[in-house]
Amino acid sequence: MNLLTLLIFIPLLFGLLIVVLPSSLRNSYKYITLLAAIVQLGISLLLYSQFKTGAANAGINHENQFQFVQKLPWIQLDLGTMGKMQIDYFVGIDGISITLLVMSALVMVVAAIASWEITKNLKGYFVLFLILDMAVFGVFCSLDFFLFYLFYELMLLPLYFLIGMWGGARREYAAIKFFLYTLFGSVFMLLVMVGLYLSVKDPATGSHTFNIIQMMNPANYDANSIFSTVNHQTLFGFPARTVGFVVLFIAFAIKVPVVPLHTWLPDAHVEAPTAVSIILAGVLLKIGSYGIIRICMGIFPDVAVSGSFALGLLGVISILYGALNALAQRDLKRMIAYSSVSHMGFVLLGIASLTTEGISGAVMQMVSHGFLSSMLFFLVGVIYTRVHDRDIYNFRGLGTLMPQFTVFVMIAFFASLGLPGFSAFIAEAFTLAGTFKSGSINGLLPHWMAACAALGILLSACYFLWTLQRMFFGTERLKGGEEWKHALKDINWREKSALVPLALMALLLGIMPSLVFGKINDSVIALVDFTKQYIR
Amino acid sequence: MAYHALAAVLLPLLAFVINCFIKGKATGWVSTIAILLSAVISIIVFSHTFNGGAIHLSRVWFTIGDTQLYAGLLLNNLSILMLLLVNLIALPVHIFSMAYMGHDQRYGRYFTCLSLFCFSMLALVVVDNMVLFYTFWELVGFSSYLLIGFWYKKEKAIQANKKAFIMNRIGDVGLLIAILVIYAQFHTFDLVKLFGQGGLVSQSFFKDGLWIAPGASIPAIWQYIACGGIFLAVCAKSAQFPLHTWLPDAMEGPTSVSALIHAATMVAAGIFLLGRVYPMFNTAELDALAFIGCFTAFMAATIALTQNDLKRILAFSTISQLGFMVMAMGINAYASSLFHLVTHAFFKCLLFLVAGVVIHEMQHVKDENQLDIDPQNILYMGGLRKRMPLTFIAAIIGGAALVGLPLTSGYLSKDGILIQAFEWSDTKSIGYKIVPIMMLITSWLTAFYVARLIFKVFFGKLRVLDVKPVVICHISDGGWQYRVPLILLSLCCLFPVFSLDPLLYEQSWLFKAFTTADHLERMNIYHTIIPAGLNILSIAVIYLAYAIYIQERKMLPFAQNNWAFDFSYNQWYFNKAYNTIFVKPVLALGSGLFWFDRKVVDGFIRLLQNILLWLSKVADVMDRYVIDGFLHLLTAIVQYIGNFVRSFQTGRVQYYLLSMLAVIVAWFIFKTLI
Amino acid sequence: MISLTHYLVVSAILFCIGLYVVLVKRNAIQILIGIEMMLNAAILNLVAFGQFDRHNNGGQMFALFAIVLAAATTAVALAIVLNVYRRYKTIDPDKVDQLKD
Amino acid sequence: MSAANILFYIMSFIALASASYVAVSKNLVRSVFVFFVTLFALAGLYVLAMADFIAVTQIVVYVGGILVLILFAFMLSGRETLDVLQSPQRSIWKIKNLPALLIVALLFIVLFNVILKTDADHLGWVSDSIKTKNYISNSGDMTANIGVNLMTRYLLPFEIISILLMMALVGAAHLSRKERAE
Amino acid sequence: MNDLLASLPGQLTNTIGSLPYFNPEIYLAVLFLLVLITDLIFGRDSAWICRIIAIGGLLIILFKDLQQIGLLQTRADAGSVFLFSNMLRLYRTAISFKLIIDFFAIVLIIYFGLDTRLRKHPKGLSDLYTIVIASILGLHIMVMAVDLLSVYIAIEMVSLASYLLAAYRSENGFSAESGLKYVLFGAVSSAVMLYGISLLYGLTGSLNYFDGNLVPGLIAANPAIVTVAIILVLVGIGFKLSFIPMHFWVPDVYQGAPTPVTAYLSTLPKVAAFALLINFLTPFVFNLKWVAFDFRLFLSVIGVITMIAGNFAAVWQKNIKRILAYSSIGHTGFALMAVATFTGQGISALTFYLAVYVFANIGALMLASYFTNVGGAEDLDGYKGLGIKYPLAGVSFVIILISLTGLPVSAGFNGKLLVFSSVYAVYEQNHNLWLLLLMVTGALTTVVSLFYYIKIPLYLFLKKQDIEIGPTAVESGNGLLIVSVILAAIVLLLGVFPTYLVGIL
Repeated sequence: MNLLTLLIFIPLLFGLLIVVLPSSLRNSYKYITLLAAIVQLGISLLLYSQFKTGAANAGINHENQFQFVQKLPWIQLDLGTMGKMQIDYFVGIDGISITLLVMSALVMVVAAIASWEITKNLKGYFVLFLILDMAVFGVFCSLDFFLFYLFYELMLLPLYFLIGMWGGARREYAAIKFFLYTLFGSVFMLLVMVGLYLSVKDPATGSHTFNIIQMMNPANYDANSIFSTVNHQTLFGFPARTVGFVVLFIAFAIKVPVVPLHTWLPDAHVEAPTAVSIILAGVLLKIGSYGIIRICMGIFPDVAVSGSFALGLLGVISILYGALNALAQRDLKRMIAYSSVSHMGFVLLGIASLTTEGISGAVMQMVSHGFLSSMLFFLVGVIYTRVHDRDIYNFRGLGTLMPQFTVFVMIAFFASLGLPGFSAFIAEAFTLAGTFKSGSINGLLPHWMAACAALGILLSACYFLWTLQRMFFGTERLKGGEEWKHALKDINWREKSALVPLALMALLLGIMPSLVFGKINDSVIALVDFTKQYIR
Repeated sequence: MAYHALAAVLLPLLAFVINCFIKGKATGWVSTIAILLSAVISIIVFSHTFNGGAIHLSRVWFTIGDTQLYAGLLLNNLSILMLLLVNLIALPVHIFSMAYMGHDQRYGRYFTCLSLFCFSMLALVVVDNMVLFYTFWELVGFSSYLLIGFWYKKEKAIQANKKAFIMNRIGDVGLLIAILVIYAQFHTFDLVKLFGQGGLVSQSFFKDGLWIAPGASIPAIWQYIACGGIFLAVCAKSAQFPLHTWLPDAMEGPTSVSALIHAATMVAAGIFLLGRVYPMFNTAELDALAFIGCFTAFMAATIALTQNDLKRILAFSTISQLGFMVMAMGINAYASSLFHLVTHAFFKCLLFLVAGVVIHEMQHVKDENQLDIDPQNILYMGGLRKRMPLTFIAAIIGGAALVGLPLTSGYLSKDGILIQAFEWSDTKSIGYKIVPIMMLITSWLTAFYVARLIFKVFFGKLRVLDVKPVVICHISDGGWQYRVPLILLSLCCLFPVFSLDPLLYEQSWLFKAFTTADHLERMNIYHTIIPAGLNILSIAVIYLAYAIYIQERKMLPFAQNNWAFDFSYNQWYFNKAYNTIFVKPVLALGSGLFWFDRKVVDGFIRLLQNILLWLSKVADVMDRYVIDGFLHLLTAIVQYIGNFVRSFQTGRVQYYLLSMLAVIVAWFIFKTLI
Repeated sequence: MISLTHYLVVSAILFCIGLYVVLVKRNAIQILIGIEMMLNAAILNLVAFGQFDRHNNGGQMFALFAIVLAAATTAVALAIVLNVYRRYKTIDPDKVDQLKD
Repeated sequence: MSAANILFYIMSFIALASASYVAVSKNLVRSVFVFFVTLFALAGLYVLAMADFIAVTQIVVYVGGILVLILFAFMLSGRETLDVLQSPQRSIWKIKNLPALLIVALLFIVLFNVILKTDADHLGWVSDSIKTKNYISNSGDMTANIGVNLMTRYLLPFEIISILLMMALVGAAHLSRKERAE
Repeated sequence: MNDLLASLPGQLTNTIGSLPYFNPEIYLAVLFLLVLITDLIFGRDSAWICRIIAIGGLLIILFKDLQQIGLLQTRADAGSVFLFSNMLRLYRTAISFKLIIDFFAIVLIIYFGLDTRLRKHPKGLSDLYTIVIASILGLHIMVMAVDLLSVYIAIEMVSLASYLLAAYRSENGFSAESGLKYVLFGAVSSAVMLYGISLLYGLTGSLNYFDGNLVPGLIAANPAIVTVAIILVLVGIGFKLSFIPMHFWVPDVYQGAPTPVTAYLSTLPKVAAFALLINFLTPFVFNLKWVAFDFRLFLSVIGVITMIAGNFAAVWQKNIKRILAYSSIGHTGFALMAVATFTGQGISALTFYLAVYVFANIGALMLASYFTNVGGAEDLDGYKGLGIKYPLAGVSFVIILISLTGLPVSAGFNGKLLVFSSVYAVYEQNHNLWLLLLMVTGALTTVVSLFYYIKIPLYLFLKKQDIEIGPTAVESGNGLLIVSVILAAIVLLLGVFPTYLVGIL
């Protein structure tokens, strides 16, 4: 039994278990879900420990360098004139996936804990939760574009319902907005996927293939196919490969999200229940950036190189624009949502730099933001579940009421505003370093981008500190008066058990970044070398 | 030795970790013992390695891409000295705090933060690469944030710590950019490789608009930007113009904290940074540095003249002294600058502790008689010298050192700076003379406000009595936790600690330790004139202050007594003349500058902040209406088309047929036409 | 021999008249009559050309089937019309418009 | 100008004229009866086109079948509709009918000029069949021919249509029969 | 008649020879008679007997269809045989279509018996089965017809059956109205088609478009009139396919007709009509000399417009059946995309797509009538909160809607994927902008379609029920539920393993 397959489908098994359990055992669902998440965490840690590093295991564009690979023929359709449609069940991981896997697993555990406060129709909730869980891991592991797309789309519907059924006041709006936004991206992704499929021939079998890694090899493209690398076709008068890249990029940029495709995020976050926000911010956003690295850059490296300036610019814009928006919000959750827009901007920037520092920094940022944003949303959830209000102006001096809570909040805030010693600092610093270096070594991004992005760090300090001072310090003054005072108990052991690991991870990664870098270095170097050949 | 140093650094961290889990009085002891041990160790380290060449110990921290990052210690004279200094300052402050914070219910939290600060500060001075340097640079800021806002229910306190952190953050961003530039240029973060003897930086040079380094080359402008970044960092941390306004506000924190962080150690970090990256700068940048420092020093001194808040006066004097140091760096008086850093650390810390004691006692008075007074306001104090003699003596010593009277450490360092300032200005065009002259004036102003402070606090009579005639007050020097630190620090403020020759700063071991070989040929003229002139005038100024603040008050009571009255009247008249001629304008200038500081400099900051907020509002609106609006437009289009299609569904079958035929016929005609 | 074009023209006119009837009459049954006209126009074509297809005789055959089918259609249509009349008490298609957007 | 042509013109004139009367007439019943005339005239045209059998079928099925059916429909749909329908109907020039008129006119124009574009008499196959004597002459009777064809070449449609008619019968009966009272 | 004597033996042997290939249809005819007779014998209580007979018979016929595959493979000439003097053409794809039709006919017949309102029909259902069987025969003919005569007859047969079915609930006004609209619209369009046919015949003297003079004759003739004639014929086919502008009847009829009948109307005739369209186009597009009329352009334009119109109009609808009606228009447009490729792969994609579409559509309507049965819900507002009350039905509804939208993991997605890839493949050869446009429109309208499909889950699950309706009698609900759940499961299964279905088709 392949570990990855196990990892992916474990949630499904538990989900089925929940389905068959009678609703009289309703209260056991949450334990089952938690168990599933923990098992996954265990497996992912096992993978992590068994993961072999070294240039021989770099992955990226060498199929044989991936690890824990499982490849089964899945769908063969005889399409007459154009040969067989060959779709494999093909999973495997390299350095870039493994860290994200572990991160997601941990976040899932936290989300499972967070979803204990769900009260109405539990069965549906937890089943959807587990389906979502499966889809997420599938995306990170799949190396067959069809499979990837399958899992990618599979995430939408559970999320739609999770937001729409267990969400807040305007949940329907948020859910539909999210769904349409993402679908818009992915439908066109489907077109490009088909185009790629028809352009690429597997040299081994000679038939078209969805294999992502084959798609990375320019030699596999038919000379007269749409996305052929040699003679440049056009779509609507634009170079076909550029169009393909842009379409894929948009699809993923919506998930990341990159300004100006981000407006679904605040709404979705504000309306979603805590656990879902955690998954959304902690994991799903990473899928966007992961897709950009794995798919966009892997398959269209030439376009990625030539377009890196635009990517970087978008990254910088997201950083600043997101930060400014965060500064303007009075809804705590909204503020944090925008802060993730800003932080994910760093990821894009780092990727665009195409330097080892930049990309490693980006991956690091993905991981660290995974932990930190989960933590932040969890903390918001703590307040919200107690008094059902999130307006920053309605709280004052929570520090006296909930001292431990405040401590966690401070940790989370300072960690995510890039206080050294926490993961975010390493991530952002090296993203910037890479960005800056790229100006000197490969000349893709101008120096000023790094400088502007650095301002983002300043802004993040502004909005986090402002919130901290506004809500937690000073003499206590609450909108809800006495009843709130009673409602606002300090955090209990369950919440602590969710928060402590996250905080520890953030700290650990800040002190020992090698935990991440050690695994990803080879892949990153391979990726950079892979793209280098297109830089002229 | 390196491991000793490491131990010295890590002990406070240990204390911090322990304190995170324990509560109550124990915390104080934990921290104090930790810092004590660390101090002892650092003394050992110091004695072994000072002037013994640099020790550089580093291990691989992590590898990113193909570049490896090292973490390690760099022990050269500078860092060892700072190590020792920080410990020596921190130790008394700890002891002091144990009493000073004794009856605060968050005592434990206080010491936790304090240990964290000590750890980051110690680490800051010994680390060997810029990433770590930045790390601790910011951690220092963070822990000071925690300590300023220690009384987090005080609105002013949390405002102050927010301000402090954000202003420091501005500096941090500057530093970060500088680090990035340097990394992009030299592909390393290692301080030794970069700034050591014949390091990469010294190898780099300008050539037709490019900054050429062994590794790479970027436009020259980036070198200036890097240095600008470093300036920004220095200005933020060491409270130089225009980023100095956070320091006075930071006085909202506990006095002991101000003594440790905002007088002695953290604010000195900026100077330390300059010392670390000194090779970066070319002359132009150094001159800029000099002017910044000079202006700051002068401005802060004048402002200090008119303040009534005890701690604020000290804060401004700190700013001004830091200005001295920065200026010294600017004029290439590397050694004197660091020398002054050390001496200043001691006497300013001393003064703050004194202030702490005084405020503490005044607080007592206030509490015991339910007076509505600000315990920090010097206008309510006075005549304390009899009640707290030790404190008084300590204050005198500290004050003397601050003014730079002979036989004090201050004399040595400060005069050194001034002399070199003059020497430096000789090498430059005449316009540069303004720097040393302004520094002279500044030091006289210093003398004046120090005198004012001491007279108002310790002489005359307790002015609380004006508010409430009868008050119960048993004011004293307090327990040993108060006395010991004061004594220790007072001793450190005297000349023998630094130099056996009370008059020649060159003789100071510390100065020697840093003297760079090429320092300007000494012009004896300055070496005799300046100290003399300086001190004589200082004393005159002090007397003036005495006249103004003590005698005038003496006059008032018996205004009818004739001979004494005449005499003193004249005296007073004489004073008044003085008053009108010298003092008033200076005071006016002071208050003017204070206004400038509050309104313009701070106002500018606030303006920036408002612009930021405004921008954020704009962004918000943009988000809501422009981007989302676009979406809604799309949906509207969809619905419009849908409606159009629906409009045929009238439910009347003949209408359907009609429209169907219409389409078909249209198609026919279309086909036939084309 | 009569020119085929004549037949074509006549049938075209007939077709158009039928169509007009279909479009304007306010009575389902008259509409059916119009439809019959259109069918007859087509049948006329078929027959007219059928005379040159003696062997397969396609035209005339088709005409036969067409007539029969027309009969069947009319029968069904009338049955439905009657039903409508029962429900709506009218056979004016314009008045039978419960189903619409 | 042979007699056939004259007959043709007469017939077609009658057909078209009666048809247009049906189109414009206000009175329903009268228009139905005028439709008889149209059908008869068309039958005549068929005869001119050598399709005597078709003509007969036309008369039998249409006149004997369909129109009777239509009249029955009138009866069943009761007097009041007849009144409604007889009530003075707006003339064709009613603004309401203009679009229909326009469309139909345009359609006719289109048809007319495409018909003129193709000279039907000299189509390839027509001339071929004339060459190969594959056209129907006045002498030979087509009935037998039709019979044979029905049994051979057109067997399938013949059978299918039987089922079709059966189905139509069942359906129509179902629809038009009254529900039994439960 | 002497001139025909020569050909008589040939004709007879031809007829005899084609009988074995005509097996299923013969069985259908027999079945028709059986059902009819049972109906007549047992009177109006015979519904269930008729039902059983019909289902059994159809199962046999399904089996016969499968036999035909083997029968075809034995032949040398490319698995395509002409029957009854070229009236019909039996070939592999036709059999696939027949399989689809027969299978879903069975499903539908089961469904007919389960819908409460139809069951309450006072005149009994036995006539319904008779009609349906006959119409299935018509569909078979339609699938195979290659002669304008057989085409016309088949279309008429199916249409008549459809009219009758639509108007079947004669006690219900809506049903009658929809029947009226349907019959008038249908009769007119068939008349128009007949006129077109007559023109085609006139231009070529032949009715058969696979052999004989039709295509060459048309090539010879004046393109203007050819265009006119062909468009007139396409009107008739379009009426069955219900693409723009022949779609006007669709919403009203689908809404008015009894729900199971809607299920029938929206699926089987459509499928058959696509087969007919393919049959009709094949001789033209594979004839290199054919230039008079650009079918690809025509289909592309129609397809784009149909997709947009259908999907966009559906956004506004509140009534479930209307929504599905418009969406079915949209699906027609999408399927036209596959037709426009004119490649074998395109055809197989089409069959897959249609099969899946039928699956989903029937399932959706079943669930619609399920909710009507249990909750009396006609339009979206009635659906509020029903999903939470009847979770199983709700979930399967969601699955089916996913398939209709074309999201993974569902059969619909694979259908879309196949269609897209077939179109892409053609686009790669000839960079025809229209094909690209088709694909882009297809993608766009998918998003739009989500916009209204998602409304149903929205109301089922997300909206809270404002007025608590008591549990209405669920007498026939369960049967429907079971069938629709099975359908949903199949849809899901085909989403993961489409190979099975493709293997059969």
